Amino acid sequence: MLLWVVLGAHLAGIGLIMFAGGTQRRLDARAVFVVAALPALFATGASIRGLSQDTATTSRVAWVEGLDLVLALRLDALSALLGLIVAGIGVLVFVYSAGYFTESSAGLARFAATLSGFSASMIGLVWSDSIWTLFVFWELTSITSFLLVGHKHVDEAVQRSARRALLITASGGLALLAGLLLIADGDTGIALRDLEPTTGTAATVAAALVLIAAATKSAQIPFHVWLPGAMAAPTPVSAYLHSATMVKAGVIAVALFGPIFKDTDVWQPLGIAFGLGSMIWGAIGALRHVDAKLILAWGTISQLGLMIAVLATGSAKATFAGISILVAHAIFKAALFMVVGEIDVRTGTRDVRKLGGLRTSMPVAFWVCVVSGASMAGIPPLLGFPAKEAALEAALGVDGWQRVVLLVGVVGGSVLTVAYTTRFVLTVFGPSDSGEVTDVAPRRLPITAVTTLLAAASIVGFVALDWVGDGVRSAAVLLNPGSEVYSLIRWPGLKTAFVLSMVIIAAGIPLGWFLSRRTDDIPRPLGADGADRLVDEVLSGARRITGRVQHGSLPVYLMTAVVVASAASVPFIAAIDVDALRWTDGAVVPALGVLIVAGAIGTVRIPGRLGAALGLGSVGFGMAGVFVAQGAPDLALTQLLVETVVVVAFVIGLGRLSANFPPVGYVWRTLRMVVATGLGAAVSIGLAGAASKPSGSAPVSDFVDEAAATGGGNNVVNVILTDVRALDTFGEVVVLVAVAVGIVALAQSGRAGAGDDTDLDPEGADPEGTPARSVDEVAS
Amino acid sequence: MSVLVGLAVIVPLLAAMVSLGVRRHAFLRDTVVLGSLVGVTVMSAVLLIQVEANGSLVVRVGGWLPQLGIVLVADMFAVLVLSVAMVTITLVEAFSIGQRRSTAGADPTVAAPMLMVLTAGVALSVLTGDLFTLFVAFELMLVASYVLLTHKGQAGQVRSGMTYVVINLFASTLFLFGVAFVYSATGTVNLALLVERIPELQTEVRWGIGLWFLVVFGTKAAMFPLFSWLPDSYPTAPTTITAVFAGLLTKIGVYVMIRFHTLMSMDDLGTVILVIAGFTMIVGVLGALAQDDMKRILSFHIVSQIGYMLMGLGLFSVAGVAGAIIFVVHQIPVKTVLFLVGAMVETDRRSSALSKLGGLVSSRPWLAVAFALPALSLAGLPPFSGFVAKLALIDAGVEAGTVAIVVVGLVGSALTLLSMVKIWAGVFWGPQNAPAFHAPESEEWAPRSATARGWSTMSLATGAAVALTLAIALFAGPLWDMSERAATELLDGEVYVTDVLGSER
Amino acid sequence: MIADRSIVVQDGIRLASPLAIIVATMLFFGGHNQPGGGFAGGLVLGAVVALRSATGLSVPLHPVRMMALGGVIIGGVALGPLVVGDVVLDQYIWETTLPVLGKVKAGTALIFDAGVVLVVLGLIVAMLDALAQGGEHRTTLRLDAEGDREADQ
Amino acid sequence: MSGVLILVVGALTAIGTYLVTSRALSRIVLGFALLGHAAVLALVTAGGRAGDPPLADRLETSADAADPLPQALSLTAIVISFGLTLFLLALAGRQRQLSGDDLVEDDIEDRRIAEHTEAEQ
Repeated sequence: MLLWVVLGAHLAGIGLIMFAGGTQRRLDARAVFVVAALPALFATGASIRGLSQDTATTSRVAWVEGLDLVLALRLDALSALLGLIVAGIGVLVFVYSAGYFTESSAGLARFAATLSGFSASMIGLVWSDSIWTLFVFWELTSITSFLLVGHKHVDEAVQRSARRALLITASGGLALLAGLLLIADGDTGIALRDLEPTTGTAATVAAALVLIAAATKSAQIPFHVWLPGAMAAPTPVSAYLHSATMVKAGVIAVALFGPIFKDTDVWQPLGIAFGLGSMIWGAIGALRHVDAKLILAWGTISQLGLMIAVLATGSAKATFAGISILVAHAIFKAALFMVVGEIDVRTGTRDVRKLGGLRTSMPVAFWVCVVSGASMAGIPPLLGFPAKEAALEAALGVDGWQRVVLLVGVVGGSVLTVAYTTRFVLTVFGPSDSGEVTDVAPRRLPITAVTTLLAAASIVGFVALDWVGDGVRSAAVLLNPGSEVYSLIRWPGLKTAFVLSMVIIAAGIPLGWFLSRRTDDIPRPLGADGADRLVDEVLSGARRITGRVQHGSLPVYLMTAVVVASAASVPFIAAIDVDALRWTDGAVVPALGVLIVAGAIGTVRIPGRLGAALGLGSVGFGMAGVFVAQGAPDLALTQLLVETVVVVAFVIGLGRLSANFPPVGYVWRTLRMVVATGLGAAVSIGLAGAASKPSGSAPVSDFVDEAAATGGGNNVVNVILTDVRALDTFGEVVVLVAVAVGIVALAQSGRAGAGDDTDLDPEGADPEGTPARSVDEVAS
Repeated sequence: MSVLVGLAVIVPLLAAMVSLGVRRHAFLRDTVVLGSLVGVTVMSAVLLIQVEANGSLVVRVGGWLPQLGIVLVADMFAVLVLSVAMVTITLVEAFSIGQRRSTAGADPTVAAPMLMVLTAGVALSVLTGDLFTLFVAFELMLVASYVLLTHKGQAGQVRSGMTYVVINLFASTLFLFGVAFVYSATGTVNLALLVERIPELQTEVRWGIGLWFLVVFGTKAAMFPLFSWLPDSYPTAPTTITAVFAGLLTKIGVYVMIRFHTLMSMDDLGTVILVIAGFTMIVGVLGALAQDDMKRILSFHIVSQIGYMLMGLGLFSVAGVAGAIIFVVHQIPVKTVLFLVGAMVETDRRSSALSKLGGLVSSRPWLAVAFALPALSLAGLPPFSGFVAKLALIDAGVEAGTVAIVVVGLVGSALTLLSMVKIWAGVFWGPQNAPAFHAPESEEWAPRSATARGWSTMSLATGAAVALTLAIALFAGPLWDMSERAATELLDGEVYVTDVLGSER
Repeated sequence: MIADRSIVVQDGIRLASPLAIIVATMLFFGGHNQPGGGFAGGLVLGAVVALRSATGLSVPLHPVRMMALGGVIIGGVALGPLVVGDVVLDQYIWETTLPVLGKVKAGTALIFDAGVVLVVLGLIVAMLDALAQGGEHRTTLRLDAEGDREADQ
Repeated sequence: MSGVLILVVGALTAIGTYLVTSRALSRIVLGFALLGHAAVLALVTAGGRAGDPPLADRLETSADAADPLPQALSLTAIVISFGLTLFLLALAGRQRQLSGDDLVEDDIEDRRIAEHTEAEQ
């Protein structure tokens, strides 16, 4: 219950922000962030409480029971740890935002509401206890991310970035949906903590789909292209969504589903491939870029790759290591992003070629950066170090080919990580050739406070390493019971992993220093334009196809319908039984048939419209004759009357048109003839086929007897119309009324729009169109 | 309670006539129309509860035996769709009362009575247990829509009206041929009797009838390749009118198709329907992506979404048909509310072309919310109603092992999202373009208070419609149970036959 | 066109009108027992109106209201039985013996058919009005809209 | 069921369809009139053999009567298609008023997209 209240508090907060933060009533526009921070604070408290409890708190709400859609939340060691990260950093981000934005910034209420919505979605995601709950919140984070990336929506490039981010993550969401459906259709159950390991074809497909989904969300190659673009968002968003929390959703998914999929053929290789590839490529990207924020973004891709590669191996040690890195990364990456945001708002640029020498002008930011950067590079005595140690240990701990691949990848990636961290710190804060940025705006308290706190957390985390290690262990145990024996170690001694760590640092720093001297031109966007091109291709392809299919011409549409209908009657051919058909019920019918067909041909062949009308008339009279012959006097009578009116109306209504029909092309006419003949044949075939072996008989006698007895009339047809099937007649009458209304309305509009009829009110087509009048009427 | 079944059909018909009589007296007319709509909505809600608790209600119109006369059948499927449809129409009518003072609106002296005719057609199509009455009901709906589409007589409306009228008239003719086929094969037009007799027919005749009616209903439902008339005609109508069309007309086509093809056990046409469904999904959504006008994008979406409903039908399993049913139930309000938002955008900015719009997220944030929620639902994202419907269908597809249609469905929903993003970016994001018309010049905007009041009525109706879509998501559980029950009843025609024919058999 | 407004034609139609009305009445009342009925009766009446309008004679006004009335009558017949607890559109038949006509059977179906007559007649008038609009009949035919609008004022 | 009538229905359908696929609305109206005839005739044909008029007092046995139900359905169908034909005529009239002729035009937006595509190629 408590868990839903937490999420509900977010909704209430959003509502409050939307109402109070509207354009009119702004006291201090930044007050919205205070409102937004409260629910996050609440969630932080709930998470801390969850950490301190031994038993899990759960809550289930059946949504669509028939589809097994159960919304279930669970607060145990794992979800509380993740919840603490999400909600805790959330609170800090809201505080930071109050410093990042100025009062005049546009759309702050919208921003705060969306960010709070994201916060709630992410908390829901980490707390979820059924696969469908996970999916619901997973998609919600994609949507809120889209809105946040596009916050500065006036810019076309921002819109494209937001679109790219949404499409990639949402496509991943579809893969996840398919994967989860396969899981749900199996017998593993849907409760996340109780999933049973599976193997088999369906499980393999599901594993691949879930991994793909995780890769899109966690920006793994080749799906990583959305993340650098997402840096178009305001920095609080980058710090929160695109480094500390949302992009971890993929990592969390790999952690959660690892236990059930680790035995499938695809899980380990694919996961390690995604992870290591991204780790190396992301780090290279971070070394190539000159925008400070992009450097960090590519660094994030790299770090996420490390986590996914480690977790995908699935060993107890790896699970433990993966969670450790996740925790450490959230802390140092959020701090780094926030510092870049601070630099951005205080100096007006993020380009490392223009920056430099900020060590003196922004000392706090510098130290925050050094501490957090060192933690990222895995340098002791900071939280990042034992986490990376654990990863190296995990890599050393696996067997077979994975061990070699993983080790090479992790070590290589880590060297590059150290290098880009060094380059980042040196280029931004170190001395610069291009002169030092002097025009630095004053410090903003919320920013400084939050970044300092986060940097301190990296240190405190190392100091209180046992405490952190306990948290990580009790979380990891839930995923893999074997993790129980591991803990984070402050001083490992001269073991292989430690030696590797030192080698990594020793190799990375000079490389970073060397590369910091080289500031090339901005490299081409790596892959992002490819994704956009794909979208553009889809759009123009859609135009091409639509241009073909949606021709816009009525005759073409009709011909399509005619052909399809003709095709539909094909099965009837097989059913025709010639013996079941009589040729005719009397000699007069064939003669009348000839008259009808001749008249019909006349409507086509006689050129003038009047002649056509006469042809139509003769068809009508022929029809009346047939009706008499068939024993349907009512039909004959009505047919005659209707035919007269139609012919007269045709002549009056179209009297003043040019006398002849317009000529048509030969090919088109022939095509029409062929197609039309096809439908004629189809209808004949249908009638003949349907009549051949009827499965029931018409209740003729019943009708005749009932009509006289109950219906009180001798004309059975009339009794049917006014009594037995009076509802049809009612409908038919209303159709006529509607037709009359339509005709009158068209005539009125014609009269109003006739042009020279200036005496009529131009609004005449709309007798109540004048506003004053309708308003009065509404009021009365 | 069965008295309500008859009333649900007769009251709209009568209200149409009465409101036509008093059509120039705005207050009386609106009272009659809105009052009867609310009445029918309440009735259908009561029917829903009744049928849920006690099973189908059958009315023999005029007291005639089903073998001779017309029956109205309120089974689970019927009342479910009827309730949603009636709530939706009521909200649209409330909206249009607010929109009166915009030239984009319909002429109420024509639109209000015709809306009632349309309502009657919807109610009759849903409730009837008779194939020919179904034809009449279709004609009611269609003739009302012809008039609603063309009554202002503007050039674009007349042009597209012709396409619309001609195609639908042609489909109506095909319908009559179909009735002739059925009658000569079985000697009845009563659906319950047909359920007994059609399976006894020679296989080819059964196929022929099934395919023929697939074409007939498919034209009304705008399935591939018979959909092209829809995107040409719908966007030209006054937008409130389009909202009704979009929400209801094609869905009734699908409704009838589901009813006919399941009851008549046309399982062996499943593959054909699935292929059509796939094409409908993709071609429709590609069409939407190609457009540059909000209303046209949404119109093409109608087509695409029809494909999903067909997919559920084509699976011919309880899960599939139930998925199709809940899809219909969710689509009716979602599609309507999207067009209502379109109408509000149009009222606000005097255009629906993406190139002329932009920046509404800042100037009309609540409108943005009102668009976003149903749009996400349309794209099938959780936790909205469209997600439940999509999940049900995809799940049914996975269960049936029809991988191809599942993949097509997923790709389709990604493309749907892309096109929603297109609208969102074009209408709500970007720089705020100047209104195409200047307010002072057009008289109808002069009385500021009137505008404000009209606007708030429109907002209220739209808000209620959004709330309805959210309610469908919230109560998806019970709705799914009902859909599943409806699907079970449909696939097992025996229930229907017993309900209608009773002990007289 | 039949725009020939000669006195002879006008008189002819004037004379024919009552005759046609009699025919229409017969079709209407006889409909339940012989070919005919409300629709046929209405069309015959409509034809008279059409001819009268074509020759400049007076015609009934307010076609739309006339149709609405017809629709309301039918709706009343449909709903009536519900009031006394019967099924929608149930039929009641009364049988009496009248002086001249002898035994006469009449039912609610007759009222129903009367509604049909009104609707059909209205449709014909509306159609003539609309089809002739803008043309030469404009001056002779009182149009629905204008008629209704005057009635409002 | 009468073979001749089946053929007549087919012929009327073919000719009606040919007219309906025309661009001139007056031809389309004619086409629908013919198609309406075809549909009604199909319904009557579906009723089976010819018989005596279904007038209860003039029949010797009720079994001699022609099937009255298709007749009733046909009457409803005739009236409805009659009404819609009139509506189509009114629409044609309005179109003529707007554009000077009664030809059905292509959809502007569709053509724009199609031509855009053609221009690309």
